[in-house]
Amino acid sequence: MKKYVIIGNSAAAIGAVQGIRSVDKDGTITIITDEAYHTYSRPLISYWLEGKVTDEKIYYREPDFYEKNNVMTMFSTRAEKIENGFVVLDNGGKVQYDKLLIATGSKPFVPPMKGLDEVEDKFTFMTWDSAKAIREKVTDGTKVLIIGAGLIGLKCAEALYHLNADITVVDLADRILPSILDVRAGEIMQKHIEQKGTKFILGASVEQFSKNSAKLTNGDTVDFDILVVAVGVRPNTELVSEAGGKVEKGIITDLHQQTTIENVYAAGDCTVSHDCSSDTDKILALLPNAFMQGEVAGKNMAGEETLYLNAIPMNAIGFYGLHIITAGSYNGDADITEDADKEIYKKLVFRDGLLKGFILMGDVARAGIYTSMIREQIPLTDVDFELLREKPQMMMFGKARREEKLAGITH
Amino acid sequence: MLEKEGQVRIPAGCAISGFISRDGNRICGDKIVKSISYMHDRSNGLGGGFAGYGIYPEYKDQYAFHIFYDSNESRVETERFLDRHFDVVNLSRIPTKKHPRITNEPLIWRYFVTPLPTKLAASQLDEREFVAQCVININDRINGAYVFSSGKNMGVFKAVGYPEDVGEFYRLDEYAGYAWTAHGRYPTNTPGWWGGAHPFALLDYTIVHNGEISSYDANRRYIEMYGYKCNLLTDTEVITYIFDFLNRKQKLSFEDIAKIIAAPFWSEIDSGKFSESEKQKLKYFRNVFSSLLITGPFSIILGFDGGLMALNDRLKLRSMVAAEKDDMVYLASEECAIRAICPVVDRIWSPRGGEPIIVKLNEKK
Amino acid sequence: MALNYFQPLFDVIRDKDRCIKCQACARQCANEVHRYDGDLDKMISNSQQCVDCQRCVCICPTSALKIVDNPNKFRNNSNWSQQTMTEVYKQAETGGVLLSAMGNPKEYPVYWDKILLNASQVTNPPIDPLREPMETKVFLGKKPKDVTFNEDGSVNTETTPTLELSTPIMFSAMSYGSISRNAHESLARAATELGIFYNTGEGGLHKDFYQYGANTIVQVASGRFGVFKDYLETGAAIEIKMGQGAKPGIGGHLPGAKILEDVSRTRMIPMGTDAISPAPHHDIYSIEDLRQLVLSLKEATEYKKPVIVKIAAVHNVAAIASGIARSGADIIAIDGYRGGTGAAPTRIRDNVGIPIELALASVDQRLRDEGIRNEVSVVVAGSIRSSSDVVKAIALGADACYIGTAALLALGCHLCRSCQTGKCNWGIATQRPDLVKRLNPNIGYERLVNLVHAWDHEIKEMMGGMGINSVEALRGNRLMLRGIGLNEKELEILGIQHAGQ
Amino acid sequence: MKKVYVNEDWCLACHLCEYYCAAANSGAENMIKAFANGNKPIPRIRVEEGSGINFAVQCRHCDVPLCVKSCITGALSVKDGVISCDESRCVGCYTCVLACPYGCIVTSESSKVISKCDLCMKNNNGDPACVKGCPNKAIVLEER
Repeated sequence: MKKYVIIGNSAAAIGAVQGIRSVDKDGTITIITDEAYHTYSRPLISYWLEGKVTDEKIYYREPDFYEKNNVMTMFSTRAEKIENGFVVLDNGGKVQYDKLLIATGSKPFVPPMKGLDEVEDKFTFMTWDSAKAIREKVTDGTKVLIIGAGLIGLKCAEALYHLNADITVVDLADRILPSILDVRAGEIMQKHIEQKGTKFILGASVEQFSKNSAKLTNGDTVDFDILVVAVGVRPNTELVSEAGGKVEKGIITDLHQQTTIENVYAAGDCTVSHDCSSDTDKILALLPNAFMQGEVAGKNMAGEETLYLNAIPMNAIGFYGLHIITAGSYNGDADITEDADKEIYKKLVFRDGLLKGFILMGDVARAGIYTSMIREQIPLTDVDFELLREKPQMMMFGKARREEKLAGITH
Repeated sequence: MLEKEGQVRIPAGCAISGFISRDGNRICGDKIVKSISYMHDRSNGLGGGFAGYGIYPEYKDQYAFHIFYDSNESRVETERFLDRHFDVVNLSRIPTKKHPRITNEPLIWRYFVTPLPTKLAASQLDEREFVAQCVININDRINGAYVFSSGKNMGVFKAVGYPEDVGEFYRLDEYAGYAWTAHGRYPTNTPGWWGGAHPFALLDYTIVHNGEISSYDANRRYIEMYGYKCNLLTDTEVITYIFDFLNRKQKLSFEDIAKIIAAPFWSEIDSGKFSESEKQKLKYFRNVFSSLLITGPFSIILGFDGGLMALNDRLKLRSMVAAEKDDMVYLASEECAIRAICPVVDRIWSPRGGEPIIVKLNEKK
Repeated sequence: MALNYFQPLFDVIRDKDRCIKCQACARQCANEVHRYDGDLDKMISNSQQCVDCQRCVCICPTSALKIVDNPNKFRNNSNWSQQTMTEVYKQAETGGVLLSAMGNPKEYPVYWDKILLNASQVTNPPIDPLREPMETKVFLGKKPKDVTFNEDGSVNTETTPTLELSTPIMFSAMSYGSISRNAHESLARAATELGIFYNTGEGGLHKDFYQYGANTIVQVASGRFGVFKDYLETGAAIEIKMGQGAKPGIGGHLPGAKILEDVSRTRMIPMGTDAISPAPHHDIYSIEDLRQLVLSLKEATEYKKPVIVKIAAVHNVAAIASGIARSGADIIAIDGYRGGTGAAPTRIRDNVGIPIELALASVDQRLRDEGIRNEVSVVVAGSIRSSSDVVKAIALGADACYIGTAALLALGCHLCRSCQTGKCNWGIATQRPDLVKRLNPNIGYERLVNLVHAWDHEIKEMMGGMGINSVEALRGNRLMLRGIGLNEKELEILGIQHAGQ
Repeated sequence: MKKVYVNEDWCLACHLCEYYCAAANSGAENMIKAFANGNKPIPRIRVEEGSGINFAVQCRHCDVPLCVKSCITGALSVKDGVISCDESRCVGCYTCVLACPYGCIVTSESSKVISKCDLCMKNNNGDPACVKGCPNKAIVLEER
């Protein structure tokens, strides 16, 4: 009977449990997590904060998930290091493993800022606990300053908007959501959010904090009741690096999700993935990616050889009711259609005869058909280009490919 | 007034019996009368009859015509016809005995004849065909005359009445033959006409039959294409003609005839139990002679020169029992009719539907 | 024209409480009767174009539609019916010959409905087809006059070529062109599964269907469309079409609009040209010419295929049949005046020919009287509507029946009799690809198989009731029939007695 | 496992599958009620129409279900091969829309959450209304 140990309890960890159990029903699985909760969905914390998701529904898997999958859990326990086939715990204990998965995710990055220490109510927005902490401080009209106009900052802003907070978002960049949107899409989204009353101060950073206000580099001063710092995240790679494993931007793994240390695997936000749309290595901090990497890792740990391929950056997210779906890379020839009045924006990016990336805003229906074009690297010559441009539709594929996809006929 | 045979089709139930001595021993006619009498309840007094084979050894080379006449006029006309076509060697009334339950008898005459050679030659027919056509002619054309027996060294005796009474009436105890068949009739709606009683005969073929064939009109309309006239509209008549057609004209063996009129089902033909050549033959018969398949219930005993054949419809919807004792073979609707004349048998069995029993005289050593 | 002399035949009735405006009716009507009006948010109907094909009624998911006769009527007149008057108006407007499709719909007597079947009681047991074997296999073709024997004395079992049918039903000739490819495929596959035959009609045989050749009768008609060596050799039998019940004495005319690529290739005529079948075969002006064609076709196919000669039932049909029986043909097909068509002049369809029942009875009797009934098998067509019609036809003397209209009904036809327009909403009598695809042959063939299985089962039930367990004992067994309400002459021709006799 | 397959040769673009689907999943007892009072229940199947080619598209119930793997809430799950959505757990993030290669996750203005085909497991015990309602067997439920 194999002993599987998983450090972490989020999507990659759960993916690994499911991956292991699809192969090995008998081995023992131990999950070690420094959080105190049954596995919950990290992206749901903004929905929870907003009140849209209750305590019961924030869980990523049903309550009996661990029992059903015969998983032993060690909540509120921190793994300190990996040593000779053991995981050393913060409580001094040791857990032996045959196969170990590092699914430690990432942690908020808080850059050094002058006067930050003086701010009493300052938060990051990464865990349920952090959301709970914010929730306690926010009431109608609470003035919130959010540093960072990225995904986390704006998801937090949206939640707080529903709680009737008075929100100002400051970012050093001159546009919002630069990691997923181009300039134009950013503008539309910014306008959309601003119409709801949330203020942006872009191209500026904090020069100096005092207890309830921040003096910005552009000269403005923003008063706040609470501060949320959401400028970025850093992967939790220490366990691997300290044990001698290779770490660059994140933990380096092979396509089996194995680290450079034997019997030690890694998956999720703490790892580096290969983005096949841009042919570059990067951290793809996305829940689907984490789950699938975890699942692949789990299968390999249990002995079924599986590769993790075709990873691409992709995001489905909405702010203040306006949906965005994006995927791939935006480096290439762009085909853009826009109907600003309806807040509809569509950008398709082509390179090397392939669809490489897209941004859909407003009308996101059936976006996965585009995603599959990128992931499966279907040549544009295989599809009706005009139909592709018109909207995501199966009709754009040739009859043979349609039959393969829809009629179960393999050619 | 009720219509008689030939005016209307009359279904009938019946009893049949027959036996043969394979060694050719001549057996007195009282025996067949006794046998059929044991199935009294299967008849209703509206018809009975017998066929005896080997009964006219002294005239074995002549055709023996037994003819019913309604009147002397029809007799005169018929005899004129006979004289034109045949050399009449002997003619007489058939001897009968008055019987209280046998009434309304027609004139019953017997002629021993040979075709006139000149007429026969002119007809370009073989002798039996010539005789058959003459018989059909008389029956079809001469009002009030009816040839009811026309074979060599054999004879049919029939009447309206219970068969045992008919046997007494015709004084069958005075005849002896190597094979006999008998019939008791249970027609459902006839006044009873003497010609309509069984056996039905053409040349030496006689049929006694129990049943009602559902294929009648299909069979009739087919066989009538070949010069037969089914004047009586009875099953027995059409079956006799079918035997005559297939045996005498098509030269098919009685075994093969059974494969036509009681053909195996396709499921049986295709079941693999037959050899390929046999399968081909069965298929051929069912194709070529499809209109001679007889359906509906029947059990028949065919008498012919030198033998008897018994056959049931392929579903065996009518009873039929067979038995053997030494050189004797017995066939009857019911076992009692056999036990009555042969209480201890060597073997007794119930033939399967469509499975013919063909008994022929042993070759003379 | 601002003045409509005649009114639409039908009214489209839409139950607004039931209609959900799904527009299925609008999408399915090739005659563009239904339309969704977005401004009004309403379904609108144009009855003028409705042919009462019932497609919309059948497809409506809420049963919101009914097509009814337009109650508007001209003043009553027992002599000048509204239809007669309407036809005069139409001809006054167009100057053209009236065209119609499918069979003669007039109120002539239907003899099948005046003939009753027998059943066994007491003296003869009925047979239960669920318990006992019940046989419907038939062979079509010439029977040898006499049995011959091989040298070893065994029976020589060789015969001239025959068709073996699992049940005495075949699908009538309907050409590719007059009906769709999918209709043909349905018929071909059904015939193959059923062990019977379908008939190409006069339009040749599509290459894709050569695989069903063993169950295909290939037709040679006066236009000789698509006739060549491979075609003749592919079929199980060859049918010479001399006439058609719906239009005796008339040829055919398939408009160029229906001669699309596949039809053109199959018929071997240029795309878009009219396919005109002459009224006569121009090489057959007499019976001896027919004999030559029969023998030519046999020669061309090495005497391996039976030859069928199909004629329309006309007044002297018995004499004609007798001639055909002596022509070397193996099978005579007779098509009665109610037989269907893809298009025929209305006056011809409705006024020429005789009923198949009478034609069959006289042909069968005539051939028997002449002693040549075994020279040929007789197949009848021309509105065989049910298994009881089949049973009656066989008892009258037919070897088998052709069904055309009934087969089309199985495929969805609702007898709107508008085949000539080429806009068949059921995908049958059309070449428009969007309409053709409405007939999915996977469904079509199954429905045909179901129909014939059902009829076969019913035939067995009826035979069993009569105490007959094989169809050959039914053939020509006219005693199993009685007339009802027929006069002496009709009974005499049919060769049956009246009920009660 | 039996799945719904498309045969585009036979799709007539009558769109009845959409209506049968919408009605079946509307909770109304019949189609008339489902569409009464201007209601427009959302179908989980959609017909794509092209020139001479039409076909219906609905969830393929993939063996490797990207939607389920991508779901951030656990609302999507596979049971006996059938992928279904627990709409009470869906937050409408549309990650599944992003992931589904067939475009079979249905979004609508009126609903904040997604809906998808579950082979009529919930409303008709796995006897899909679209297949039953298709007049031409253009969609079939088959083991392949």
